[in-house]
Amino acid sequence: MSEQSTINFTQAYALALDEAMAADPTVVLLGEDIGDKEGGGVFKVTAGLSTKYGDVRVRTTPISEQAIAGAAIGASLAGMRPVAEIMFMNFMTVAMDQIVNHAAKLRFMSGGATSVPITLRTRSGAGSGNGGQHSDMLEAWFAHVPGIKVVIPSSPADAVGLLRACIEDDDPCLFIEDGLTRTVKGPAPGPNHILPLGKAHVEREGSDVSVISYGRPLQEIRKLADQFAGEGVSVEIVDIRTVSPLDTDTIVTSVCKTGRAIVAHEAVRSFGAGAEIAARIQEHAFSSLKAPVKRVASKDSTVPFAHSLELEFLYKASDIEAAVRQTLDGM
Amino acid sequence: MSEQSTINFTQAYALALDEAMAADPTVVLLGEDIGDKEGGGVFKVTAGLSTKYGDVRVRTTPISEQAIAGAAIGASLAGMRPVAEIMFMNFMTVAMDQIVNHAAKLRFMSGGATSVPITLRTRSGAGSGNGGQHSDMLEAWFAHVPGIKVVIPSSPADAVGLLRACIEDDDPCLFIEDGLTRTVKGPAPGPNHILPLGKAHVEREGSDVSVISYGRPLQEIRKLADQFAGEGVSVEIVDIRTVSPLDTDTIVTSVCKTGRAIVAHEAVRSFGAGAEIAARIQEHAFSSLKAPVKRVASKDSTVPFAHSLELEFLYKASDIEAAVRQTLDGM
Amino acid sequence: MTTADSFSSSVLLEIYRKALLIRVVDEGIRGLILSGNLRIAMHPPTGQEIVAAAMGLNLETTDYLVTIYRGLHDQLAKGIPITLVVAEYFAKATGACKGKGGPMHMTHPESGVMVTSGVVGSGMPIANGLAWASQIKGDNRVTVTSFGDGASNIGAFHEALNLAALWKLPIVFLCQNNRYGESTTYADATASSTVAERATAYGKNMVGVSVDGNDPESMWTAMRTAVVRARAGEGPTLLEANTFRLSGHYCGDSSPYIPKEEMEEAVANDPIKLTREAVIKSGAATEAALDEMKEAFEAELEEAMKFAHESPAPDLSEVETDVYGAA
Amino acid sequence: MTTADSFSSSVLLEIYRKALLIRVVDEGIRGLILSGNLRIAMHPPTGQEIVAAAMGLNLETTDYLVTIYRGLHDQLAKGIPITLVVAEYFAKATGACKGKGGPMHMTHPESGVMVTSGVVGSGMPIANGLAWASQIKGDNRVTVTSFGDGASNIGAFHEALNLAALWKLPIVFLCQNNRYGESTTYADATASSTVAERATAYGKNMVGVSVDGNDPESMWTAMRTAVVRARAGEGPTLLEANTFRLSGHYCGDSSPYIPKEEMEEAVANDPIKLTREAVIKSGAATEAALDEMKEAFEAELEEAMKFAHESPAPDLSEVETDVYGAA
Ligand SMILES: Cc1ncc(C[n+]2csc(CCOP(=O)(O)OP(=O)(O)O)c2C)c(N)n1
Ligand SMILES: Cc1ncc(C[n+]2csc(CCOP(=O)(O)OP(=O)(O)O)c2C)c(N)n1
Ligand SMILES: [Mg+2]
Ligand SMILES: [Mg+2]
Repeated sequence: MSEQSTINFTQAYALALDEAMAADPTVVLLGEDIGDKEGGGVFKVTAGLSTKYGDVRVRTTPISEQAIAGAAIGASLAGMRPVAEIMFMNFMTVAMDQIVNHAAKLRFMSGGATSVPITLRTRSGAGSGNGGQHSDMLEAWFAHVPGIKVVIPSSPADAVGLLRACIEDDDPCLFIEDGLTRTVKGPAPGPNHILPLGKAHVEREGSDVSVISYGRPLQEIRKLADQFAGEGVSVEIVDIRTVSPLDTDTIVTSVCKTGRAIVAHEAVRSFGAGAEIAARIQEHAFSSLKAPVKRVASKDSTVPFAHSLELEFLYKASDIEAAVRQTLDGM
Repeated sequence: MSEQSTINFTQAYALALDEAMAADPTVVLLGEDIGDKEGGGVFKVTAGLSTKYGDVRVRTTPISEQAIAGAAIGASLAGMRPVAEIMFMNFMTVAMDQIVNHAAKLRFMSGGATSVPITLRTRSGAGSGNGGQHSDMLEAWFAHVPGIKVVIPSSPADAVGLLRACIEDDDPCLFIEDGLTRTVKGPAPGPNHILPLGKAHVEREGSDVSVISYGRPLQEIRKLADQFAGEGVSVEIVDIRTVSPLDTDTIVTSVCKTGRAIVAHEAVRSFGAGAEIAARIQEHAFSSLKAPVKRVASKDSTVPFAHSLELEFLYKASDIEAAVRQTLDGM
Repeated sequence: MTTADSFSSSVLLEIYRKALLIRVVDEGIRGLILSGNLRIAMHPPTGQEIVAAAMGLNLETTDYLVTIYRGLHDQLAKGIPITLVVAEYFAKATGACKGKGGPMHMTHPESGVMVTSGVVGSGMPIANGLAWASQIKGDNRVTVTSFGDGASNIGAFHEALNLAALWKLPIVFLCQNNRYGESTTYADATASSTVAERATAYGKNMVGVSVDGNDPESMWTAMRTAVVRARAGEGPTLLEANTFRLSGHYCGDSSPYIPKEEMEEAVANDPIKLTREAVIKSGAATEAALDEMKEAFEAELEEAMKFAHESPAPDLSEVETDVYGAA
Repeated sequence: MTTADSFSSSVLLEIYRKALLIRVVDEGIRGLILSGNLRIAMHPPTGQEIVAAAMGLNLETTDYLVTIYRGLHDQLAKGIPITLVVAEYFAKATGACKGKGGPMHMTHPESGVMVTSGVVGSGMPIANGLAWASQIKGDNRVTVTSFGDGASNIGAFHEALNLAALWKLPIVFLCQNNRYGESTTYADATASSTVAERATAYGKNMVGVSVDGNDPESMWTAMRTAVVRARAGEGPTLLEANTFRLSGHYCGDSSPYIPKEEMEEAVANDPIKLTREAVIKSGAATEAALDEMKEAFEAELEEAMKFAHESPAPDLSEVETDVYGAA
C-alpha cells in the first residue's frame, strides 16, 4: 500500500457517485440532507456533488422514505438512474412497500415492458452506540425478494466497483454501507473501476477451510487468516460481495476443495443470509463436507444501547476463530 | 371424522377470536372492513363479532396500515390485547416500521418495563390469481426479527389453538392465514383449545425420512405420506407450527432418527425459512445425515398472474415426492 | 389527444365516446366473469367512466398515467389498445404484460400507462418520480395518478403530495371519490369532509378542487385546468372527482353494505345514461349514431376477445424471465 | 401535575422551574459529552424547554407521553426521576431501561413515558393506541405525542392524525417546530407555511393551533386548552409550538448550515434567559431565589451523575433477556 494511494470507505462511495454522475447524465441523487446547503449529507458521502452537478441532479428531500423510494422508482421508469439514500437501514422499513411490491416486481409484472434501474444506498451496523432502531443488518430480507440485488462491499476499492455496478445495472440494487468502518482505508482503485454483480471473490486461496463472508467481518477474517497461516492452517476466504444473487458456484467450488466451511455475518443468526449459504453448501457439497457448515453471527436479540452489551450482541472475531478450530476438529 | 364435528379454516379463526373475546375483555380487534356494518371483513373471519361484542371492541379502520399497527401497539402498552388484521401479507410492508422497529423491540429497549402483547393476523399465498402484490409468503422476514413470534397453522384445529396462544402471549405474534385453503375442513377442537407456541408437532411418526414443513404444504405431505406408506417408505411428518421461535430439538431429534430430511414451504426458496431449518439440521445432526437436507419451495420469482404460470411458480406436491425419492437414493 | 380549449358539444361527444368504450369493455368482461367464463378478480370501474374519459382527453399519449387495480377505465381512456387489455385479462402471452401482470398490474409505456398498482396509495410516490423526470428533462409531459377516496388516508398519499407541492411537480392527483373503500363508507374512514380540502396541508403550490366527476363539463374543465397548470410548471393539483361505484368493489360483490336508496339513486344517475341524453340534447350526435357507436365498440370488443381467446398462454419459462431471481 | 386553571405568575414560576431543570441536565450531559467523558449520541433539547415544561405541567402522572430521540426535555417534564434518566444515558443497569434503550428509547411507565422513538414520525400511531385504550377503558387519561417539524412530512403523521380525528381520540399532537430537520430547513421540507394548518386535512374534530412555544403564557395556555379538550372527549389537537434548536441536531453539531444571524437572534432570545427575566419581573421569585433553584438542580444532577457513575453496567446476560429471540 506504500506506493499506491489509499482511500477510506466514505471516500469510495463518494468517488463512485462522482464518477457515475460524470459518466451518465441520467444519474441523479436524492435523499435527506444530501445537498451541500445541508452540509452534503449526514455521512458526508454526497458532499460537493450538488455544487458540482447542480441542485437538479442532487436533490435534498423531506423526511419521507416512501416518497424518496417512489420518486426514484418513477424517475427510473422514465429513463433516469436515480440513486436514493435511505439514511439508516432501519428506515428502509418505512419504504418496504415501494421497494418490495414495486421496485423489485415492476419488471416482471409488466412482462418486461418496464424496468427499475435504481440504486438504494443505505447504512447500518452495530457498534456505534446507536441502539435498537439504527443498527440492524436486514440484507436477508431483501435477498428473499426476487428482483432486487443486494450488495455489500468489504473494501474501499470494492465499494467503488460495486456501487458503480449497482448504478449501471438495469435492476434495482440495494447497496449497504457499514457505519462503523467508514474511515477504514484500503488501496484506491483506478478510474472507472466497475466490478461484476453476482460474482463472489476468492480473495485468498487456501486448502483447509473456507471462510465465507461479506462486509465488515472480512476485516477480521483477513487478520485471522494470517494468524492461522502462522499456525500452518490454510484458510480460503470467499467474499461473496453480492448477497443476492448469490454465487453458489464459487462458494461450492471452494468448499469442495477445502471440505470445511464457516459462514460469518453481522446480522442476527436466525433466518439470516448465513442460513441460505449453509443450506446451499450442504446441498451441493454434501459428500465433500468433513464437518458441518458453521455459522458465526450476532445474537438473536435487539441491538442494545450499552456498549458492553452491544459488543456482547455482536459476532466476535474470536467466534470466527473458534468456529475454524472446531471445524478443523470435525465438530 | 364421522362422529366428530368439522370446521374449516375460516371458521377456526372466527372461533378463536370469539373465544378469546369472551374470555378476556382486553381483547379488541381492529382492521379494515372488519365490522358487521362492512359485512364482517373481506374474508368474513370477524363476521358477527362487532354485533356480539360491540363497535368499541371490534373497530373498522381507515386504509392505514401504519395507523392500524401503531394503534395495536399503543393499546397493548396500556394493557389491552389487540388483534389487528392486515388484509394481505404484502400490505405488511406498509407497516414494517411499526412492527419491526417498535412491536418487536419495545420490550427489550425498555429493559422489560413494557411489553407488546399484540397479534397481527394476515393472509397470503399464491394460487388464487391475485398476482404479484397479493400473494407473497414473507414469514422468513419476521422470523429474522428477534422479538416477534411467527405462527402458521396447518389444520383448522391447530388454527384455533395457535391463534388463541398468540392472543394470550405477552409478545407480539404474527399469525399467518392461507388464502387458498380457507374452506378446507378438519376436526373441530374442543372448547378453549390452546396450543403451546414454539413447539413443533410430530404429527406422524416414521423411520425413513423426516418431512418438515408448516402451513399449506402439509395438506399435500399428509397424502404423500400415505402414498409412501403403501410403498413401504415410512415418512415422519414434523409440522413446526411456529416458524419462530423454531423448535430445533424436535426437528433434530426426528432427523437423527430418520437420517434424511426434506423441508418444504410455499415461500420462494432463496433466503426462506427452509434455509434456516436446513442449516440447523446439518449443524446438529451432521453425522446422522445420510443425504443432504433437501428444500422444496416456490421459484425465486414474482408471483405471476396467469394461472398456469402461478402453478409453475408454486412448489408442487410432485417436487416433495421427488425430493423424498432422491433423498432415499442418498442424493 | 387534447381536443379543445374549452368545453363544447363536440368535447361532450368525445367524452361520451371514451366513456362508452369503457362501459362496453367493462360490461363485456363482467359478463364473462359472472357467467363463469373468465375466472379472475376484477374491480369494475362502472359509473366512473366520465372521470377517466375527461382525463384521457386532456392528456397526450406521451403523458404518464399511474393507476390502480380499479383501472380499466383509466387504461382505456389513456389509450391502451383494447386487444392488449383484454388479452391481459385473459392471461395470454399477447396481453400488455404477457399475462404476468394481470388487471391489477397493467402496464403499457407506449400509451403512457406506466404503473397499475394493487397496493392502495402506493402509486402516488411513483407518479411523482415520473413527473420529477419530466421536470429534470424539461420534456413537457404531465403525469396523472389516479386513486380512490380510501387511499387518501394512507401515508404514501401525504408524503407524495408534500413532495409534489414542494418540488412543484407537473402532476395531477386524481382522486376518484366513489364514496366507498371496499365496504367502508367515506365517512367511516376519512376525517375531512372532502378529499380536496386536504390540499391545504401542502401550501400554495398545491390546488385542491372538488367536482362532480360524473358531469362531463365540470369534470373536463377541472381536468383541463389541472393539466394546463401542471404543464405550465405552476404546480400540482389535488383533483377530487366525485362519482360512484356501480358494480361493487369487485365483480361479484353485490354491495349489501350500501343502503338500497343510495344505490338506487346512483343507478338512476348512471353517468353513461345521463351523458348519452346530454349528447343527444346538445345535437352533437343522434340516437342512431350513438347506437351505431356502441355496436362498433361491441364489435371491437368481440374481436379483441376472439383474439385473446385464440392467443397462446404464456410459456412456462416466463416464470423465470423478466426477474432477477436469487439464483 | 395540573397547577392552575389560568395563567398566572405562579404558573410562570412553575414553568421556569421545570424548564431550568431541563436546561441544567441538558447542559450537564452535553458538558460530559463535549469533554469526552461520555461517549454517546445525544440530541439536545436546548431552547425547547418551555414547550416541554408547559406540557408537563398540564398533565397528570398517569397521562401518557410518547416522545422522540430529542426527548430529554419531555421526559424530565413528564416526571422521570433524574437519576433514572442520567443512569440510562450512562448505560447503567440502574437506568430507566437498564441501559438497554439509551436516550433514544427512554421508557418509564410509572411517569407515563411510554415510548421514546428514534424513527421520525413513528410515535404518533402508537400514541393513538394509548389514547384509544383510554377511550375504551374510560380512564380519563390524555396522551401527548411529541414530534418535530420534519416529522410532519412522513406518512405516519397523516395516518395517525386522520385516525385520531375520526375516532375523536383524547390526544394532543405536539409538534415542536424548531425550524430544522437535521440540516434541512423547514421550507425545504414542508410545503405548508405552518404545520398547524395541516389540521384542516382532518376535519372538524381536529383543531390546529400554532403558538410561540418559547413564550410561557402562550404555550401554557395552548397546551392547557388542548389537554382540556382531549380530556373532555372533544377530540385531538395539532399543537404547533414554534421554537428553536440551540445546540444543533446532535451534541457536537456546530450547525454550519444555520445562517449566523438566525442563530444569533435565537441565542439572544434564549427562552430560559427571557423566562427568568419574566419571572423576576412578575415578582414570583427573586434573582437570588432563582440562583438558588439552579444550584439545587445542579446539586441534584451531580448527585444523579455520581449515582450513575457508581452504578454497575448491565449484566451481559441482559443481551438475551427481555426479548424473545428466534431460539
Ligand atoms: C395498503 C393496502 N391496504 C389494503 C388493501 C386492500 N384494498 C384493496 S382496494 C381497497 C379499498 C380502496 O378504496 P379506495 O381507495 O376508495 O378505492 P376504490 O376501490 O373505491 O376505487 C382496499 C382496502 C390494499 N390493496 N392495499
Ligand atoms: C424515518 C426516519 N428517517 C430519517 C431519520 C433520520 N433523522 C433523525 S432526526 C431527523 C430530523 C428530524 O427532524 P424533526 O422532525 O424536525 O425533529 P428535530 O430533530 O428537529 O427535533 C432525521 C431525518 C429517522 N430517524 N427516521
Ligand atoms: Mg373508493
Ligand atoms: Mg425540527
